[in-house]
Amino acid sequence: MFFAILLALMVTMLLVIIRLFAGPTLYDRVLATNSFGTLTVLLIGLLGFLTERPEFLDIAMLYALINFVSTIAILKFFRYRDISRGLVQAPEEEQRNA
Amino acid sequence: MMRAIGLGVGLFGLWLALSGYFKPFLLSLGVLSCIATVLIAQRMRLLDRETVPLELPLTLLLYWAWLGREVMKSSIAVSRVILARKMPIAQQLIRVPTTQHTEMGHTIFANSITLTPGTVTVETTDDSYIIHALTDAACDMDGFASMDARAAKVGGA
Amino acid sequence: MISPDTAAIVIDALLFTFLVITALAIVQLRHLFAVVMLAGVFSLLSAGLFVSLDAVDVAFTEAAVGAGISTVLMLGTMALTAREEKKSPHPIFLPLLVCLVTGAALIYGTLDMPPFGSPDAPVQTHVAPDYIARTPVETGVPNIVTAVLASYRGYDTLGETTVIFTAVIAVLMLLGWDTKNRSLARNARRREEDREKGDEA
Amino acid sequence: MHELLGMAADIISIFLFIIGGGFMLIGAIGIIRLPDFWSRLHAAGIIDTVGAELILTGMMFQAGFTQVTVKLILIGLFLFVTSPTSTHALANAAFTAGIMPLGMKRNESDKVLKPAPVRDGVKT
Repeated sequence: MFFAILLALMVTMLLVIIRLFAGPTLYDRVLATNSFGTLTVLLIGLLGFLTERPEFLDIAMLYALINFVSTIAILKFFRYRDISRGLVQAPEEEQRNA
Repeated sequence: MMRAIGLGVGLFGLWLALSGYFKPFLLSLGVLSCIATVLIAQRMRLLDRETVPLELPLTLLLYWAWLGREVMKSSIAVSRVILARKMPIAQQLIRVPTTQHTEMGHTIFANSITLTPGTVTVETTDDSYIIHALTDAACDMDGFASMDARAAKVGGA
Repeated sequence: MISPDTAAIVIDALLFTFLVITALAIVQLRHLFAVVMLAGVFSLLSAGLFVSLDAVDVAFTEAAVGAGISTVLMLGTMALTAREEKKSPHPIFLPLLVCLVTGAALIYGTLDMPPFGSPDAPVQTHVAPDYIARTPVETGVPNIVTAVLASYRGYDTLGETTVIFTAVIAVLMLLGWDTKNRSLARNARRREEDREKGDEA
Repeated sequence: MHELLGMAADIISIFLFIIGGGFMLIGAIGIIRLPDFWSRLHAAGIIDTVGAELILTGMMFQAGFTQVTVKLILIGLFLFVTSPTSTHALANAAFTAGIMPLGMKRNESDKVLKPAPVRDGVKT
Protein backbone atom coordinates (compact mmCIF):
# COMPACT_ATOMS: atom_id res chain seq x y z
CA MET A 1 0.00 0.00 0.00
CA PHE A 2 2.73 2.44 1.01
CA PHE A 3 4.82 1.23 -1.90
CA ALA A 4 2.07 2.01 -4.41
CA ILE A 5 1.49 5.50 -3.10
CA LEU A 6 5.25 6.09 -3.02
CA LEU A 7 5.46 5.14 -6.69
CA ALA A 8 2.67 7.61 -7.49
CA LEU A 9 4.62 10.20 -5.53
CA MET A 10 7.75 9.44 -7.55
CA VAL A 11 5.91 9.94 -10.85
CA THR A 12 4.57 13.26 -9.57
CA MET A 13 8.08 14.28 -8.51
CA LEU A 14 9.46 13.46 -11.95
CA LEU A 15 6.80 15.57 -13.67
CA VAL A 16 7.48 18.47 -11.32
CA ILE A 17 11.25 18.23 -11.98
CA ILE A 18 10.53 18.37 -15.71
CA ARG A 19 8.57 21.59 -15.21
CA LEU A 20 11.37 22.95 -13.06
CA PHE A 21 13.86 22.21 -15.80
CA ALA A 22 11.68 23.56 -18.61
CA GLY A 23 10.65 26.83 -16.95
CA PRO A 24 10.10 28.98 -18.93
CA THR A 25 9.60 31.84 -16.47
CA LEU A 26 11.22 32.25 -13.08
CA TYR A 27 7.85 31.98 -11.37
CA ASP A 28 7.19 28.58 -12.93
CA ARG A 29 10.40 27.41 -11.36
CA VAL A 30 9.55 28.76 -7.91
CA LEU A 31 6.13 27.14 -8.19
CA ALA A 32 7.69 23.79 -9.09
CA THR A 33 10.22 24.01 -6.26
CA ASN A 34 7.48 24.79 -3.77
CA SER A 35 5.39 21.83 -4.93
CA PHE A 36 8.48 19.65 -4.82
CA GLY A 37 9.02 20.63 -1.19
CA THR A 38 5.47 19.54 -0.32
CA LEU A 39 6.08 16.26 -2.12
CA THR A 40 9.29 15.73 -0.15
CA VAL A 41 7.40 16.20 3.10
CA LEU A 42 5.01 13.45 2.01
CA LEU A 43 7.91 11.30 0.78
CA ILE A 44 9.71 11.43 4.12
CA GLY A 45 6.52 10.65 6.01
CA LEU A 46 5.67 7.71 3.76
CA LEU A 47 9.26 6.40 3.85
CA GLY A 48 8.99 6.32 7.64
CA PHE A 49 5.81 4.25 7.39
CA LEU A 50 7.32 1.96 4.75
CA THR A 51 10.33 1.12 6.91
CA GLU A 52 7.99 0.88 9.92
CA ARG A 53 9.70 3.65 11.82
CA PRO A 54 7.29 6.58 11.57
CA GLU A 55 9.09 8.50 14.30
CA PHE A 56 11.03 10.32 11.61
CA LEU A 57 8.14 12.68 10.99
CA ASP A 58 10.05 15.42 12.79
CA ILE A 59 12.12 15.89 9.65
CA ALA A 60 9.00 16.06 7.52
CA MET A 61 7.76 18.81 9.82
CA LEU A 62 11.07 20.67 9.60
CA TYR A 63 10.85 20.46 5.82
CA ALA A 64 7.36 21.84 5.76
CA LEU A 65 8.62 24.83 7.77
CA ILE A 66 11.82 25.39 5.77
CA ASN A 67 10.04 25.05 2.46
CA PHE A 68 7.69 27.88 3.35
CA VAL A 69 10.49 30.10 4.62
CA SER A 70 12.66 29.57 1.55
CA THR A 71 9.79 30.19 -0.87
CA ILE A 72 9.02 33.46 0.86
CA ALA A 73 12.73 34.38 0.90
CA ILE A 74 13.04 33.74 -2.84
CA LEU A 75 9.96 35.77 -3.68
CA LYS A 76 10.97 38.57 -1.39
CA PHE A 77 14.33 38.63 -3.07
CA PHE A 78 12.81 38.94 -6.52
CA ARG A 79 10.32 41.52 -5.49
CA TYR A 80 12.64 43.80 -3.57
CA ARG A 81 16.02 42.61 -4.94
CA ASP A 82 17.28 42.31 -1.38
CA ILE A 83 16.77 39.86 1.45
CA SER A 84 17.75 41.96 4.44
CA ARG A 85 15.15 44.66 3.86
CA GLY A 86 12.00 44.70 5.97
CA LEU A 87 8.78 43.68 4.29
CA VAL A 88 7.17 47.03 5.05
CA GLN A 89 8.95 49.69 3.08
CA ALA A 90 9.28 53.30 4.08
CA PRO A 91 7.45 55.65 1.68
CA GLU A 92 10.67 57.26 0.43
CA GLU A 93 12.12 53.87 -0.42
CA GLU A 94 9.00 52.88 -2.28
CA GLN A 95 9.21 56.01 -4.41
CA ARG A 96 12.87 55.43 -5.13
CA ASN A 97 12.17 51.91 -6.28
CA ALA A 98 9.25 52.82 -8.48
CA MET B 1 0.67 39.05 30.79
CA MET B 2 -2.22 36.82 29.70
CA ARG B 3 -0.58 36.52 26.32
CA ALA B 4 2.81 35.64 27.79
CA ILE B 5 1.25 32.83 29.84
CA GLY B 6 -0.83 31.72 26.86
CA LEU B 7 2.24 31.56 24.63
CA GLY B 8 4.20 29.69 27.31
CA VAL B 9 1.48 27.10 27.83
CA GLY B 10 1.04 26.68 24.08
CA LEU B 11 4.77 26.24 23.52
CA PHE B 12 5.08 23.73 26.33
CA GLY B 13 2.12 21.77 24.98
CA LEU B 14 3.84 21.68 21.59
CA TRP B 15 7.09 20.58 23.25
CA LEU B 16 5.32 17.72 25.03
CA ALA B 17 3.44 16.63 21.93
CA LEU B 18 6.56 16.60 19.78
CA SER B 19 9.00 15.05 22.23
CA GLY B 20 6.86 12.70 24.28
CA TYR B 21 9.40 12.74 27.12
CA PHE B 22 8.22 12.72 30.70
CA LYS B 23 11.51 12.38 32.62
CA PRO B 24 11.97 15.20 35.16
CA PHE B 25 15.40 16.22 33.82
CA LEU B 26 14.16 16.56 30.23
CA LEU B 27 10.90 18.16 31.32
CA SER B 28 12.80 20.86 33.17
CA LEU B 29 14.92 21.51 30.08
CA GLY B 30 11.71 21.87 28.08
CA VAL B 31 10.24 24.30 30.60
CA LEU B 32 13.45 26.34 30.56
CA SER B 33 13.48 26.60 26.78
CA CYS B 34 9.82 27.63 26.72
CA ILE B 35 10.47 30.35 29.29
CA ALA B 36 13.49 31.57 27.32
CA THR B 37 11.36 31.74 24.14
CA VAL B 38 8.64 33.71 25.90
CA LEU B 39 11.21 36.13 27.34
CA ILE B 40 12.79 36.69 23.92
CA ALA B 41 9.35 37.20 22.36
CA GLN B 42 8.58 39.71 25.12
CA ARG B 43 11.81 41.57 24.42
CA MET B 44 11.06 41.60 20.70
CA ARG B 45 7.59 42.92 21.60
CA LEU B 46 5.94 40.13 19.67
CA LEU B 47 3.25 39.41 22.23
CA ASP B 48 0.23 40.96 20.60
CA ARG B 49 -3.06 39.92 19.10
CA GLU B 50 -1.45 38.87 15.85
CA THR B 51 1.14 36.46 17.20
CA VAL B 52 -0.79 35.07 20.17
CA PRO B 53 -4.40 34.94 18.98
CA LEU B 54 -6.06 33.84 22.20
CA GLU B 55 -9.39 35.15 20.93
CA LEU B 56 -9.53 32.65 18.06
CA PRO B 57 -13.09 31.32 18.23
CA LEU B 58 -14.06 27.67 18.06
CA THR B 59 -16.24 28.42 15.05
CA LEU B 60 -13.00 28.39 13.07
CA LEU B 61 -13.10 24.58 13.18
CA LEU B 62 -16.63 24.55 11.75
CA TYR B 63 -15.53 27.01 9.11
CA TRP B 64 -12.62 24.73 8.16
CA ALA B 65 -14.97 21.78 7.78
CA TRP B 66 -17.14 23.83 5.43
CA LEU B 67 -14.06 25.06 3.57
CA GLY B 68 -12.78 21.50 3.19
CA ARG B 69 -15.97 20.58 1.34
CA GLU B 70 -15.68 23.62 -0.94
CA VAL B 71 -12.03 22.75 -1.67
CA MET B 72 -12.99 19.21 -2.63
CA LYS B 73 -15.75 20.43 -4.94
CA SER B 74 -13.58 22.93 -6.76
CA SER B 75 -10.62 20.59 -7.08
CA ILE B 76 -12.85 18.07 -8.82
CA ALA B 77 -13.90 20.86 -11.18
CA VAL B 78 -10.28 21.85 -11.88
CA SER B 79 -9.28 18.19 -12.34
CA ARG B 80 -11.97 17.88 -15.01
CA VAL B 81 -10.50 20.89 -16.79
CA ILE B 82 -6.99 19.44 -16.66
CA LEU B 83 -8.05 16.01 -17.91
CA ALA B 84 -10.32 17.27 -20.72
CA ARG B 85 -8.78 16.72 -24.12
CA LYS B 86 -9.19 20.34 -25.16
CA MET B 87 -8.67 22.17 -21.88
CA PRO B 88 -11.59 24.63 -21.59
CA ILE B 89 -9.77 27.40 -19.73
CA ALA B 90 -10.82 31.03 -19.77
CA GLN B 91 -8.36 32.91 -17.61
CA GLN B 92 -9.52 36.17 -16.11
CA LEU B 93 -8.63 38.69 -13.45
CA ILE B 94 -11.78 39.69 -11.60
CA ARG B 95 -12.47 42.08 -8.76
CA VAL B 96 -14.31 40.61 -5.78
CA PRO B 97 -15.76 42.94 -3.15
CA THR B 98 -15.13 42.14 0.51
CA THR B 99 -16.83 43.27 3.70
CA GLN B 100 -14.06 42.25 6.12
CA HIS B 101 -13.03 44.80 8.73
CA THR B 102 -10.42 42.99 10.79
CA GLU B 103 -7.05 41.76 9.63
CA MET B 104 -7.97 38.27 10.74
CA GLY B 105 -11.09 38.40 8.57
CA HIS B 106 -9.09 39.59 5.56
CA THR B 107 -6.56 36.81 6.09
CA ILE B 108 -9.20 34.12 6.41
CA PHE B 109 -11.22 35.25 3.39
CA ALA B 110 -8.27 35.86 1.05
CA ASN B 111 -6.55 32.62 2.02
CA SER B 112 -9.79 30.68 1.61
CA ILE B 113 -10.10 31.98 -1.92
CA THR B 114 -6.51 30.94 -2.66
CA LEU B 115 -6.99 27.57 -1.01
CA THR B 116 -9.84 26.59 -3.33
CA PRO B 117 -8.25 25.48 -6.60
CA GLY B 118 -9.46 27.50 -9.55
CA THR B 119 -9.17 30.86 -7.83
CA VAL B 120 -6.11 32.69 -6.48
CA THR B 121 -6.02 36.02 -4.69
CA VAL B 122 -3.52 38.20 -6.51
CA GLU B 123 -3.77 41.61 -4.88
CA THR B 124 -5.68 42.89 -1.88
CA THR B 125 -7.08 46.27 -0.98
CA ASP B 126 -9.33 47.26 1.90
CA ASP B 127 -12.61 46.76 0.07
CA SER B 128 -11.88 44.37 -2.79
CA TYR B 129 -9.50 41.68 -3.97
CA ILE B 130 -8.17 41.02 -7.45
CA ILE B 131 -8.61 37.34 -8.15
CA HIS B 132 -7.27 35.17 -10.92
CA ALA B 133 -9.82 32.59 -12.02
CA LEU B 134 -9.10 29.65 -14.28
CA THR B 135 -12.57 29.16 -15.75
CA ASP B 136 -15.89 30.97 -15.99
CA ALA B 137 -17.38 28.52 -13.52
CA ALA B 138 -14.81 29.53 -10.92
CA CYS B 139 -16.02 33.16 -10.85
CA ASP B 140 -19.12 32.41 -8.85
CA MET B 141 -19.93 35.79 -7.30
CA ASP B 142 -22.65 34.38 -5.02
CA GLY B 143 -20.20 31.78 -3.78
CA PHE B 144 -17.67 34.50 -2.96
CA ALA B 145 -20.34 36.48 -1.13
CA SER B 146 -21.34 33.52 1.03
CA MET B 147 -17.69 32.72 1.78
CA ASP B 148 -17.21 36.38 2.71
CA ALA B 149 -20.11 36.23 5.14
CA ARG B 150 -18.83 33.05 6.77
CA ALA B 151 -15.30 34.42 7.05
CA ALA B 152 -16.66 37.60 8.61
CA LYS B 153 -18.45 35.52 11.25
CA VAL B 154 -15.18 33.81 12.20
CA GLY B 155 -12.81 36.73 11.82
CA GLY B 156 -14.98 39.21 13.69
CA ALA B 157 -16.64 41.96 11.68
CA MET C 1 2.80 -8.49 -1.96
CA ILE C 2 6.20 -6.82 -2.10
CA SER C 3 8.29 -7.05 1.04
CA PRO C 4 9.23 -3.74 2.72
CA ASP C 5 12.93 -4.37 2.04
CA THR C 6 12.46 -4.75 -1.71
CA ALA C 7 10.18 -1.73 -1.73
CA ALA C 8 12.80 0.33 0.11
CA ILE C 9 15.46 -0.72 -2.40
CA VAL C 10 13.24 0.25 -5.34
CA ILE C 11 12.51 3.62 -3.77
CA ASP C 12 16.23 4.17 -3.10
CA ALA C 13 17.05 3.34 -6.71
CA LEU C 14 14.39 5.78 -7.95
CA LEU C 15 15.66 8.52 -5.64
CA PHE C 16 19.21 7.98 -6.90
CA THR C 17 17.97 8.18 -10.50
CA PHE C 18 16.27 11.49 -9.76
CA LEU C 19 19.44 12.69 -8.09
CA VAL C 20 21.44 11.93 -11.23
CA ILE C 21 18.82 13.58 -13.45
CA THR C 22 18.89 16.70 -11.28
CA ALA C 23 22.69 16.79 -11.30
CA LEU C 24 22.79 16.50 -15.10
CA ALA C 25 20.19 19.25 -15.38
CA ILE C 26 22.31 21.49 -13.12
CA VAL C 27 25.35 20.90 -15.35
CA GLN C 28 23.30 21.48 -18.48
CA LEU C 29 21.57 24.73 -17.57
CA ARG C 30 23.24 28.10 -18.05
CA HIS C 31 20.45 29.95 -16.31
CA LEU C 32 21.73 30.46 -12.77
CA PHE C 33 18.39 30.98 -11.08
CA ALA C 34 17.18 27.62 -12.33
CA VAL C 35 20.45 26.13 -11.09
CA VAL C 36 19.78 27.48 -7.58
CA MET C 37 16.28 26.02 -7.63
CA LEU C 38 17.53 22.66 -8.87
CA ALA C 39 20.22 22.65 -6.18
CA GLY C 40 17.40 23.03 -3.64
CA VAL C 41 15.64 20.05 -5.20
CA PHE C 42 18.91 18.09 -5.11
CA SER C 43 19.16 18.73 -1.40
CA LEU C 44 15.53 17.69 -0.84
CA LEU C 45 16.16 14.42 -2.70
CA SER C 46 19.31 13.66 -0.75
CA ALA C 47 17.46 14.26 2.50
CA GLY C 48 14.91 11.66 1.39
CA LEU C 49 17.80 9.26 0.78
CA PHE C 50 19.30 9.99 4.20
CA VAL C 51 15.97 9.21 5.84
CA SER C 52 15.69 5.94 4.01
CA LEU C 53 19.27 5.09 5.11
CA ASP C 54 18.25 5.80 8.74
CA ALA C 55 20.65 8.75 9.00
CA VAL C 56 18.07 11.04 10.56
CA ASP C 57 20.48 13.56 12.05
CA VAL C 58 22.21 14.04 8.70
CA ALA C 59 18.82 14.56 7.07
CA PHE C 60 18.06 17.23 9.66
CA THR C 61 21.29 19.06 8.87
CA GLU C 62 20.67 18.72 5.15
CA ALA C 63 17.23 20.26 5.63
CA ALA C 64 18.51 23.26 7.55
CA VAL C 65 21.67 23.88 5.53
CA GLY C 66 21.01 22.51 2.05
CA ALA C 67 17.44 23.57 1.50
CA GLY C 68 17.29 26.57 3.80
CA ILE C 69 20.45 28.60 4.20
CA SER C 70 22.36 27.75 1.04
CA THR C 71 19.44 28.68 -1.25
CA VAL C 72 19.22 32.06 0.40
CA LEU C 73 23.01 32.53 0.29
CA MET C 74 23.19 31.61 -3.38
CA LEU C 75 20.37 34.04 -4.17
CA GLY C 76 22.17 36.75 -2.23
CA THR C 77 25.28 36.08 -4.29
CA MET C 78 23.28 36.21 -7.49
CA ALA C 79 22.13 39.70 -6.60
CA LEU C 80 25.76 40.79 -6.88
CA THR C 81 26.71 38.90 -10.04
CA ALA C 82 25.25 37.95 -13.41
CA ARG C 83 22.23 35.74 -14.01
CA GLU C 84 23.70 33.69 -16.83
CA GLU C 85 26.65 31.41 -16.68
CA LYS C 86 29.34 32.26 -19.25
CA LYS C 87 30.42 29.63 -21.70
CA SER C 88 33.82 28.38 -20.64
CA PRO C 89 36.54 28.99 -23.25
CA HIS C 90 38.43 25.85 -22.24
CA PRO C 91 37.81 22.42 -23.71
CA ILE C 92 36.00 20.05 -21.37
CA PHE C 93 38.15 16.96 -21.90
CA LEU C 94 40.72 17.54 -19.19
CA PRO C 95 38.21 18.28 -16.39
CA LEU C 96 36.09 15.35 -17.57
CA LEU C 97 39.12 13.07 -17.38
CA VAL C 98 40.00 14.30 -13.87
CA CYS C 99 36.43 13.71 -12.71
CA LEU C 100 36.27 10.24 -14.19
CA VAL C 101 39.63 9.21 -12.73
CA THR C 102 38.71 10.58 -9.27
CA GLY C 103 35.34 8.86 -9.40
CA ALA C 104 36.92 5.57 -10.44
CA ALA C 105 39.47 5.84 -7.62
CA LEU C 106 36.72 6.51 -5.07
CA ILE C 107 34.66 3.57 -6.29
CA TYR C 108 37.79 1.38 -6.18
CA GLY C 109 38.28 2.54 -2.58
CA THR C 110 34.78 1.47 -1.58
CA LEU C 111 35.51 -2.11 -2.66
CA ASP C 112 37.54 -2.64 0.49
CA MET C 113 34.83 -1.29 2.75
CA PRO C 114 32.55 -3.65 4.67
CA PRO C 115 29.10 -4.10 3.09
CA PHE C 116 26.42 -1.57 4.03
CA GLY C 117 24.84 -2.34 7.40
CA SER C 118 27.27 -5.14 8.19
CA PRO C 119 27.49 -5.87 11.93
CA ASP C 120 31.21 -6.73 11.65
CA ALA C 121 32.21 -3.27 10.36
CA PRO C 122 34.85 -1.53 12.51
CA VAL C 123 32.38 1.29 13.19
CA GLN C 124 29.98 -1.14 14.84
CA THR C 125 32.53 -3.09 16.88
CA HIS C 126 34.86 -0.41 18.25
CA VAL C 127 33.55 2.36 20.55
CA ALA C 128 30.01 2.72 19.22
CA PRO C 129 28.42 -0.10 21.27
CA ASP C 130 30.07 1.32 24.36
CA TYR C 131 28.51 4.76 23.77
CA ILE C 132 25.17 3.21 22.96
CA ALA C 133 25.25 1.27 26.21
CA ARG C 134 26.50 4.08 28.41
CA THR C 135 24.70 7.16 27.07
CA PRO C 136 21.22 6.58 28.52
CA VAL C 137 22.64 5.76 31.95
CA GLU C 138 25.32 8.44 32.15
CA THR C 139 23.68 11.47 30.55
CA GLY C 140 19.96 10.78 30.39
CA VAL C 141 19.78 12.41 26.94
CA PRO C 142 17.62 10.36 24.54
CA ASN C 143 19.55 11.25 21.37
CA ILE C 144 23.03 9.71 21.34
CA VAL C 145 24.40 12.12 18.74
CA THR C 146 23.35 15.03 20.93
CA ALA C 147 24.90 13.35 23.97
CA VAL C 148 28.22 12.87 22.21
CA LEU C 149 28.28 16.41 20.81
CA ALA C 150 27.16 18.26 23.90
CA SER C 151 28.36 16.06 26.71
CA TYR C 152 31.19 13.65 25.91
CA ARG C 153 32.99 16.14 23.70
CA GLY C 154 31.32 19.27 25.04
CA TYR C 155 34.53 21.31 25.25
CA ASP C 156 35.32 20.51 21.64
CA THR C 157 31.86 21.66 20.53
CA LEU C 158 32.20 24.81 22.62
CA GLY C 159 35.50 25.55 20.91
CA GLU C 160 34.00 25.00 17.46
CA THR C 161 31.07 27.27 18.21
CA THR C 162 33.44 29.95 19.48
CA VAL C 163 35.47 29.78 16.29
CA ILE C 164 32.37 30.13 14.11
CA PHE C 165 30.98 32.92 16.27
CA THR C 166 34.26 34.86 16.02
CA ALA C 167 34.36 34.32 12.27
CA VAL C 168 30.81 35.62 11.88
CA ILE C 169 31.56 38.70 13.94
CA ALA C 170 34.71 39.38 11.90
CA VAL C 171 32.85 39.01 8.60
CA LEU C 172 30.03 41.25 9.79
CA MET C 173 32.52 43.92 10.85
CA LEU C 174 34.29 43.70 7.49
CA LEU C 175 31.08 43.80 5.46
CA GLY C 176 29.49 46.79 7.11
CA TRP C 177 27.90 45.89 10.37
CA ASP C 178 27.15 49.55 10.83
CA THR C 179 24.75 50.14 7.92
CA LYS C 180 22.92 46.92 8.67
CA ASN C 181 22.60 47.84 12.30
CA ARG C 182 21.14 51.20 11.43
CA SER C 183 18.56 49.76 9.08
CA LEU C 184 17.57 47.24 11.75
CA ALA C 185 17.12 50.08 14.20
CA ARG C 186 15.00 51.94 11.66
CA ASN C 187 12.77 48.95 11.13
CA ALA C 188 12.33 48.54 14.86
CA ARG C 189 11.41 52.20 15.18
CA ARG C 190 8.90 51.92 12.37
CA ARG C 191 7.30 48.90 13.99
CA GLU C 192 7.05 50.82 17.22
CA GLU C 193 5.33 53.73 15.48
CA ASP C 194 2.89 51.38 13.76
CA ARG C 195 2.08 49.82 17.09
CA GLU C 196 1.38 53.19 18.69
CA LYS C 197 -0.86 54.11 15.78
CA GLY C 198 -2.64 50.81 16.18
CA ASP C 199 -3.18 51.41 19.89
CA GLU C 200 -4.75 54.79 19.27
CA ALA C 201 -7.14 53.43 16.66
CA MET D 1 -12.90 -6.68 17.42
CA HIS D 2 -9.45 -5.23 17.40
CA GLU D 3 -8.59 -6.85 14.06
CA LEU D 4 -11.83 -5.59 12.59
CA LEU D 5 -10.93 -2.03 13.57
CA GLY D 6 -7.48 -2.46 12.04
CA MET D 7 -9.00 -3.68 8.81
CA ALA D 8 -11.45 -0.77 8.71
CA ALA D 9 -8.54 1.65 9.22
CA ASP D 10 -6.63 -0.06 6.41
CA ILE D 11 -9.57 0.22 4.04
CA ILE D 12 -10.12 3.88 4.88
CA SER D 13 -6.47 4.75 4.38
CA ILE D 14 -6.24 2.82 1.09
CA PHE D 15 -9.30 4.76 -0.07
CA LEU D 16 -7.75 8.08 1.00
CA PHE D 17 -4.41 7.17 -0.60
CA ILE D 18 -6.07 6.33 -3.90
CA ILE D 19 -8.03 9.58 -4.01
CA GLY D 20 -5.11 11.70 -2.75
CA GLY D 21 -2.62 10.05 -5.09
CA GLY D 22 -5.05 10.49 -7.97
CA PHE D 23 -5.41 14.21 -7.27
CA MET D 24 -1.64 14.49 -6.93
CA LEU D 25 -1.06 12.87 -10.31
CA ILE D 26 -3.74 15.02 -11.91
CA GLY D 27 -2.07 18.11 -10.46
CA ALA D 28 1.30 17.01 -11.85
CA ILE D 29 -0.23 16.40 -15.26
CA GLY D 30 -1.71 19.88 -15.03
CA ILE D 31 1.67 21.37 -14.14
CA ILE D 32 3.05 19.85 -17.35
CA ARG D 33 0.03 20.38 -19.60
CA LEU D 34 -1.41 23.77 -18.78
CA PRO D 35 -0.23 26.59 -21.03
CA ASP D 36 1.15 29.29 -18.72
CA PHE D 37 2.24 30.20 -15.21
CA TRP D 38 -1.13 31.45 -14.01
CA SER D 39 -2.99 28.31 -14.94
CA ARG D 40 -0.25 26.09 -13.51
CA LEU D 41 -0.73 27.88 -10.19
CA HIS D 42 -4.10 26.11 -9.85
CA ALA D 43 -2.66 22.70 -10.69
CA ALA D 44 0.01 23.16 -8.01
CA GLY D 45 -2.79 24.19 -5.65
CA ILE D 46 -4.39 20.77 -6.15
CA ILE D 47 -1.14 19.01 -5.21
CA ASP D 48 -0.49 21.20 -2.19
CA THR D 49 -3.95 21.17 -0.67
CA VAL D 50 -6.12 18.23 -1.64
CA GLY D 51 -3.41 15.72 -2.56
CA ALA D 52 -1.15 16.37 0.41
CA GLU D 53 -3.93 16.65 3.01
CA LEU D 54 -5.69 13.46 1.89
CA ILE D 55 -2.46 11.46 1.96
CA LEU D 56 -1.60 12.87 5.40
CA THR D 57 -5.06 11.85 6.64
CA GLY D 58 -4.51 8.39 5.21
CA MET D 59 -1.27 8.13 7.17
CA MET D 60 -3.12 9.21 10.33
CA PHE D 61 -5.46 6.24 9.99
CA GLN D 62 -2.41 3.99 9.78
CA ALA D 63 -0.76 5.50 12.84
CA GLY D 64 -3.75 5.27 15.18
CA PHE D 65 -3.90 7.23 18.44
CA THR D 66 -0.18 7.82 18.87
CA GLN D 67 2.29 10.65 18.94
CA VAL D 68 2.80 10.14 15.22
CA THR D 69 -0.79 11.25 14.59
CA VAL D 70 -0.17 14.42 16.57
CA LYS D 71 2.82 15.20 14.37
CA LEU D 72 0.83 14.41 11.23
CA ILE D 73 -1.95 16.74 12.36
CA LEU D 74 0.62 19.48 12.96
CA ILE D 75 2.13 18.97 9.50
CA GLY D 76 -1.32 19.04 7.92
CA LEU D 77 -2.30 22.18 9.80
CA PHE D 78 0.94 23.85 8.82
CA LEU D 79 0.53 23.02 5.14
CA PHE D 80 -3.09 24.17 5.32
CA VAL D 81 -1.99 27.57 6.60
CA THR D 82 1.20 28.13 4.61
CA SER D 83 0.34 26.81 1.17
CA PRO D 84 -2.20 29.55 0.34
CA THR D 85 0.22 32.12 1.75
CA SER D 86 3.06 31.07 -0.52
CA THR D 87 0.71 30.72 -3.50
CA HIS D 88 -0.54 34.25 -2.88
CA ALA D 89 3.03 35.55 -2.50
CA LEU D 90 3.94 33.90 -5.80
CA ALA D 91 0.91 35.26 -7.65
CA ASN D 92 1.47 38.70 -6.20
CA ALA D 93 5.15 38.75 -7.16
CA ALA D 94 4.34 37.67 -10.72
CA PHE D 95 1.57 40.28 -10.94
CA THR D 96 3.94 43.00 -9.71
CA ALA D 97 6.54 41.90 -12.26
CA GLY D 98 3.95 42.42 -15.00
CA ILE D 99 3.32 38.84 -16.09
CA MET D 100 -0.20 38.55 -17.48
CA PRO D 101 -2.25 35.41 -18.18
CA LEU D 102 -2.25 34.07 -21.72
CA GLY D 103 -5.37 34.87 -23.71
CA MET D 104 -7.08 36.66 -20.86
CA LYS D 105 -10.84 36.79 -21.22
CA ARG D 106 -11.59 39.55 -18.75
CA ASN D 107 -9.34 41.93 -16.84
CA GLU D 108 -10.76 43.98 -13.99
CA SER D 109 -7.41 44.91 -12.47
CA ASP D 110 -5.95 48.35 -13.08
CA LYS D 111 -3.07 46.93 -15.09
CA VAL D 112 -3.00 47.24 -18.86
CA LEU D 113 -2.73 44.03 -20.83
CA LYS D 114 0.78 43.15 -21.83
CA PRO D 115 1.96 40.13 -23.78
CA ALA D 116 3.51 37.50 -21.55
CA PRO D 117 7.29 37.88 -21.60
CA VAL D 118 9.33 35.12 -23.16
CA ARG D 119 12.02 34.66 -20.58
CA ASP D 120 12.02 35.27 -16.83
CA GLY D 121 9.61 38.17 -16.86
CA VAL D 122 11.75 40.19 -14.47
CA LYS D 123 12.55 43.65 -15.65
CA THR D 124 16.25 44.07 -15.00
